[in-house]
Amino acid sequence: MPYVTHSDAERSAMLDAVGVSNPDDLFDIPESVRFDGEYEIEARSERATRSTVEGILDESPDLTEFLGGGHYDHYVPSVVDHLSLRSEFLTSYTQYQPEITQGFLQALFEFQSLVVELTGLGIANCSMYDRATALGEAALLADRVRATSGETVLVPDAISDRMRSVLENYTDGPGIAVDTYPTTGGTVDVNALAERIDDDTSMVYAATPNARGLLEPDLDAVGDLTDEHDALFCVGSDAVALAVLEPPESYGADIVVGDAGVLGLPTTYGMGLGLFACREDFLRQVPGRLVGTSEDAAGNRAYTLTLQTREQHIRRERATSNICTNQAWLALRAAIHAAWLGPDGLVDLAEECVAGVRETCERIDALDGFTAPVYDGHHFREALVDTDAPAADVVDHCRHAGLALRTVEDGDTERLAVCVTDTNREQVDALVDALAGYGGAA
Amino acid sequence: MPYVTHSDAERSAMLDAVGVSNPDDLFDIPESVRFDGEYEIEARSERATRSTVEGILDESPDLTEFLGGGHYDHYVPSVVDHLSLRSEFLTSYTQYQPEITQGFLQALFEFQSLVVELTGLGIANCSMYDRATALGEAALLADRVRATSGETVLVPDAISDRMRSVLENYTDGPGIAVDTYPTTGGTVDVNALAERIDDDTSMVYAATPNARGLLEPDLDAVGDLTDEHDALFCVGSDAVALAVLEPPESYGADIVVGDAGVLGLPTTYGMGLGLFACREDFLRQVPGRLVGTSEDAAGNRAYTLTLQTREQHIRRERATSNICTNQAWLALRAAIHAAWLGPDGLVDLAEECVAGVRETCERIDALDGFTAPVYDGHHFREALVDTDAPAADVVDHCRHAGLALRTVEDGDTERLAVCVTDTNREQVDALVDALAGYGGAA
Amino acid sequence: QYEPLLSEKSSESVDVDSSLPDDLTRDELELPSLVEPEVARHYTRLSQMNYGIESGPIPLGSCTMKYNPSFTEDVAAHPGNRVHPLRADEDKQGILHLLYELQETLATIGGMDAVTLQPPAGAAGEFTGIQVAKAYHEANGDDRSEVIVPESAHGTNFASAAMAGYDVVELPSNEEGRVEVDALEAAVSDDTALLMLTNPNTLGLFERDIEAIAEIVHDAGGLLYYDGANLNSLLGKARPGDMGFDIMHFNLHKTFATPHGGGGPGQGPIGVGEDLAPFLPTPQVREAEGGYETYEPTHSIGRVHEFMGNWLVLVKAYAYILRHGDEGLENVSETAVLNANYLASQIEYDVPYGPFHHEFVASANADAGDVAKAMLDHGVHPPTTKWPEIVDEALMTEPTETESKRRLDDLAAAFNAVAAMDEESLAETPTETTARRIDQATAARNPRLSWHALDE
Amino acid sequence: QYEPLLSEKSSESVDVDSSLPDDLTRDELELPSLVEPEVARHYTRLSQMNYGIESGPIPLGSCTMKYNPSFTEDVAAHPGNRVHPLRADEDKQGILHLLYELQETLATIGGMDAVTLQPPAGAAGEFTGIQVAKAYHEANGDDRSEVIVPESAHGTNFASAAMAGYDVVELPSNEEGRVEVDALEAAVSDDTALLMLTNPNTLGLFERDIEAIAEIVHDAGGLLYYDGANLNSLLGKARPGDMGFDIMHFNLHKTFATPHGGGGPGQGPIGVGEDLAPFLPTPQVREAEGGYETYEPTHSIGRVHEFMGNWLVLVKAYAYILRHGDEGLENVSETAVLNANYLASQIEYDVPYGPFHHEFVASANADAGDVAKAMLDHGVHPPTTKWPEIVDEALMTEPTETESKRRLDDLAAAFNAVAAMDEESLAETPTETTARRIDQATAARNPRLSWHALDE
Repeated sequence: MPYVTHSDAERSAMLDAVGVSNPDDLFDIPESVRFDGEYEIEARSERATRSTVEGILDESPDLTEFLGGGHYDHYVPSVVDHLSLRSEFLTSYTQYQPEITQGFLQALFEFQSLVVELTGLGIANCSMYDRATALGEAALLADRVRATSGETVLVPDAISDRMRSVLENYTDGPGIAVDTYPTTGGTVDVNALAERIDDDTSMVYAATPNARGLLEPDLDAVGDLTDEHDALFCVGSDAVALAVLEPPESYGADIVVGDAGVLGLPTTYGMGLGLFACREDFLRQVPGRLVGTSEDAAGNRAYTLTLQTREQHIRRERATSNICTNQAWLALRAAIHAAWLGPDGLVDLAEECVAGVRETCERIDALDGFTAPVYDGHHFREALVDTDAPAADVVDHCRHAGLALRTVEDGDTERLAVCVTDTNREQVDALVDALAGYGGAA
Repeated sequence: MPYVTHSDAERSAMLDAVGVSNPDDLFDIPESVRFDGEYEIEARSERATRSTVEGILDESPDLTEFLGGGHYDHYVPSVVDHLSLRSEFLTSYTQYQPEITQGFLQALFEFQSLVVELTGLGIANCSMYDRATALGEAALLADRVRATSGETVLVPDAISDRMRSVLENYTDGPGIAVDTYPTTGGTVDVNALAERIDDDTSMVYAATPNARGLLEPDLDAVGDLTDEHDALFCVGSDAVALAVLEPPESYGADIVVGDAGVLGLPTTYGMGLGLFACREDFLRQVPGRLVGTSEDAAGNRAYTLTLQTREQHIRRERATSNICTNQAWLALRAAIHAAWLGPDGLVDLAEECVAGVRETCERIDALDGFTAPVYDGHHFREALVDTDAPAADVVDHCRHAGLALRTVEDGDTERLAVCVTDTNREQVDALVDALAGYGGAA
Repeated sequence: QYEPLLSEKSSESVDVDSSLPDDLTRDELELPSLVEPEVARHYTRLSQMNYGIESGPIPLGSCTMKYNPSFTEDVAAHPGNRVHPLRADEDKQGILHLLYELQETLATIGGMDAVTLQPPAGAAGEFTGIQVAKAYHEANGDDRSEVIVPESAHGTNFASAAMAGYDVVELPSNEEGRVEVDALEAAVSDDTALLMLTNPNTLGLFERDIEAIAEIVHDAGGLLYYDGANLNSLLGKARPGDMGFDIMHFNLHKTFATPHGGGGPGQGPIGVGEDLAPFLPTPQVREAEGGYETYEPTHSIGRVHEFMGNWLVLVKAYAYILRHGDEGLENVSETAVLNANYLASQIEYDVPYGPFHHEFVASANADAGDVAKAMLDHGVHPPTTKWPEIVDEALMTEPTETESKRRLDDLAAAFNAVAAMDEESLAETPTETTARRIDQATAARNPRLSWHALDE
Repeated sequence: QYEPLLSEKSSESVDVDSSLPDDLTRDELELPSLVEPEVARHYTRLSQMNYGIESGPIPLGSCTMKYNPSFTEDVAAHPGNRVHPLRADEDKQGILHLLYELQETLATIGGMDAVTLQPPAGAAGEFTGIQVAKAYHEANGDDRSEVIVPESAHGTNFASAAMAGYDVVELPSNEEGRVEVDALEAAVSDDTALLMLTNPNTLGLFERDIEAIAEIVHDAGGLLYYDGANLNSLLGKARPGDMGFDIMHFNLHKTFATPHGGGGPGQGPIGVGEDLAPFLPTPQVREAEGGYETYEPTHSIGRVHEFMGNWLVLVKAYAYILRHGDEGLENVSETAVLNANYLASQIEYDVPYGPFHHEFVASANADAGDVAKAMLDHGVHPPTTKWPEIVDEALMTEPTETESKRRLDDLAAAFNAVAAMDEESLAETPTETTARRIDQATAARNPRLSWHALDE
């Protein structure tokens, strides 16, 4: 029996001590609800388990992915695995006993500090599940902190169905409406937003890079609009892009949400690390855990979870969020990755996200039958591409060359989306060849 | 520059402190022997390095191996990697400062204890390079401790060329002759050995399992012979086989050498972990490092390298061996693997080495054109197979089915060798099918 | 003693000289700048200032901190995990196959008809389950506004219900520490959307009246929700579906031992009965010709995570389940219950409620928080303290099945040594830890939450 | 404080009930029997009682303890390493390709014509090199009986020469700490098979007369052997082959940073000039049509390891070299030398010999062993002590290139704090370590080398 063996002698001694002859006697379960069947799961050795599960995983083909769309791949240096897998980190619990968990607390404090530096905002929590749930929590926070009773959250029309669906589940309880505002030329249509926003608007969300991969050029105008209407301005971004982008605080962001899993987390079927930062005056309304500093009885600096009275285990139905288990270990990984990169490395990585997609678009645009990017402007990691042939056919064609791309419904048009990072940039040649081949074949 | 960056300011401060303007000025090398060329090695990123090296390694096909012949594969449980890769173990130095290396010392002490238990001999060192060099060291030890001046080491005629060649390099310096004694029916011919042994014999070597995979049935007779002639009896075995075999001490072994890397070390192109145990009265003649217990200034049990006056860094040309860097980390891995298995698991693994080859031979023997095993007796992991067709052709045929086997020159006959352990036993079906197919094709 | 912050070791402000236009970019970025050897040492040192399950037992009641088999990390590192969620179904058959198998396996273990794996944590599972219940009631034209939660329930139950827009009705426990059936009868009404229960409850007691409870709730048109935090004590013994639960969540990271990672990630799949299956989040996975495909349930509530939650947790949990098999899983619950009962028999604190299963709540003869700190000095992690409140100065203790008798004896010795201490001595603990007792009040009164705040 | 032995935690004697006949098998086997969680905790705890390079600097002169890039472990874990050495050449092309590239790369770095990768450690490399030299002399009908070794050489040089059957002639150093050319002239003869040198020598000094030395040895018909322990200070700057060395070994685990693993494994390839290439061990690897093949050199000395030594060390070293490239490797030597010189400039101990390169030997004003123990209390690993004996109470110090200025300053502070201590205080150290000062005499006088011996 793996992991659970008492010797016969120990087991007997324990049963004697509790006064039963069989562990089953300790189960105080009425016969009528006893399970007397079998799950029909066959136990297997460690080796056989590995080969079974790995065999299943190997049923997916090995493809070069240009997918993006909310889940991005960057090279994660080896030290991130080696350090984060140390059992003292990996197998520890939430830091309710800070005297023996100073190490993880310090790492989380450093993660919060990283997010504060990147966003310019006063406080950051130590993780949300992903960027979508972070956006949901932002909408709930806006609802709580806003003086007036406006109950509409405005999001760009190009937001992905996935993000919007999560947001709508979060806003469903308090009855917050989710509505869209138009984009023009791929980015926020500020004039249209100005028309749309009113005093019923509790929060405006805009992402940069946005769902089309474009960096938003006029976010200060959005900041002005939200100010005018006492709405919160929630900016979506990620921990790599923010290394070079204007800190959102500087153009009026009240909350920043997004993905910090672009650091520390390679492609893992959509696992995320939600980033959440906001203005300092929302401190007592922040969802999730916060690590702060204090002193111990010897007068030394010490770290501890703080302001726990916001949390569900104390405040219950009046908590700022129901979140308990979070993504702490991924925050540790992101912090290690950022420390390994340093400011230079982080900026270089961000610049590669600008240069890679730019160069790729130029090369695709030079091919017959393709226009790239569809929208003018500066892109980050990904861009939309117009194709003379149906985009889905182009995707199929590339798939035969071992390249995975996707299509996007962009307004009424189905377009090709291309995502380029440090990990697939060397395969852009193959992509361009495949696209050129399609042009030839078409 | 990876791993070696000083900031410009730090570098300047350091150069100032040492009074030069450039690190190159610190090199006191005559111009005439300066290297002013280039190695022409291009630096690359961590990611590119991984993909380059892994790309090279992937040039070897994925085959199911039935090879054995001195390097054996057993499943190594995951905990062995996870624990042994902890940097405090992996990146530490030899324990010359025991006060800060108690952990590794204790692990090595436990490894020594494991070898003592398995061999029955009084002392074991904490590693040799591999079983071949351990045999070489045994011959040198026999030369040192033997009262009379006999200078011949006897080894079985079936010893592999590889083992013999290493032994001959070791015995070359002191001018020890290496000679063979006959085997009959696959195992030691005790009568022939009795003819061959004389007072010039310093050591007799016999392995169980031997090079043909057979367990030697008459080693007590060999022990009697060596006793009679004041020769040392050196037994070769391995850490898995010894779990079920009669402890060599009980039939008169003075030294046991062999491979402990059958624990903790999967197939890795022949890396080994030399096992070396001997009688207690040879203590001051043992090659390699020894860990012992003592007390620290607080009166607590403490571990330390001991009897270092045997070693090269102190005794120089009169040392018991030139060994310095050893296989300590692999000894740690073997100890973890053994602890994970426990006595039950270790015995079960050994029994699988008996059952697997037995069953495989029965199935092969049932095929037309094959006789397996060639020699009667009890096998461990591997056995020789007679083939009607040339053995090399059979190997080629199996290779097309993705199975790697080898041939052995056994006397004048080229035979097939088959090795079966826990990691390839499930593929025995494929092997039998391939052999049956060959029979049909022949 | 204390490791300086990265920013105190070496911080660098770099000019951001981007190929992007100036108005899009920041001028500079100031972050720690260390070479790899120093990064490695920093986090190695921090790890050494942290206590994990390989350091010793963590008998935190309700948290199920068991040993995490290391091979599951190897499975999670397999290259076949590196699949993007937006691949076409035919290009991610390995992923879909595993999702399907795990869905089906969990359904069997829970006695449920359908399972979604998407919720990224237990609390997210609760929220998802409540949203599913709400959608179900709404689809039936049924407008219900209340969720009933026992007073001893996990805080997340209350918070999740509130987040979904429900009023929370708190149900008192009876003298035996269980749901009071009469009180439940009084509490249910046409407004009852859901009763949330964990079983065994947070005192470790099985709700023996579960069938009556289910009948009451169902008769009122409500649904019964099972909080899976304690499912590890029922493996092979009982299934929530068989008790009448309509919805349940699984805490994969508790029941099936994926490491807690200092707080997460976990994963909180939910199982539901047949009637609720059409409301599950999208996508679900089903068998299709020659493989597996994703689909959207007909009345899906949509998504609760942008993709499929914490994929790697799913992989590890599946590997854990396969490794154990039926017999191994039943052994998990049997040994967890035996260990809890054995430990309780060896300690000198009073355990007012029983018979308990995999966890028990002892009552400290002093401030439970002080008791916990004193236990730290014995090199062990203390139990959950001061909760559930039904027990005075509660020490909620769950040793789990992966503790040996020797470890349980050590734990008992720690409990008993502390039980013999007077209040004054307790207040001075801990002294043997990396940090001494930490001043929580100051941390909250003067929050400094980033290195930027330390300069102030 | 102390972790009990595995055997003290739980030992079990099992009856061996084998399918083999009784006369072949033992009756019982007695070994520790622990479940996986306890095995994990045992070794986790032991690791925490051990100091590695990720704990802090290990400035052991001659040992070259630098940071080991962790990605090389990932490369070593790649499934392509799991190849059996007895596969046919065409079935192990990945292995042979890497062996070939590494052979060629090392030949270039050493300025040698041919390289064997087989020797499993530096000392094994020495022994192999000496055997090659012996075979070469014998093939020339040249009977030579002596190997000359400078007094400050590594102990392995003496031991390897003796093991190969040579008489060792010890060569005194001159006042500058280098080989005395006159003394060498006097020492060489028709009996001289080999002069073994490390350059820079163990004082960190470059043997500036190396060309004259080579001429003397070669004129006498001897060969010149380069001990590669200090090669890390010559990367990009000089090559042993260009200095006249005929044979050299590489300590891959020193120069190219594969971790020392608490004592090993390492790997000690040797390089030789053209004339000696036919004598190298078998097999060697060469290019062949469409790939690579193994072959036996015409006058091969045979084997020094059953297979190819420590394969994984070869892989890691090759990855390390590719990662660095020309510029990175030169930076290794430059920074190693700068760091040593900087550290020496900051400490208050006298450094009698110079100009030194990547390491220096300071002279303690007290017992060097005591100084080392006192340094332990500052959380750092001390230098090599009491060797080479040419320096009184030697502190042989090699910080390596992977230490930051901050770490060097910390190291200097530790040196200087200890330099200020009196002998009495020194003798009482260490006090901050896992174990206090350990009684070596008792360990040697009453050797207890296994848990069996503890019962006695």
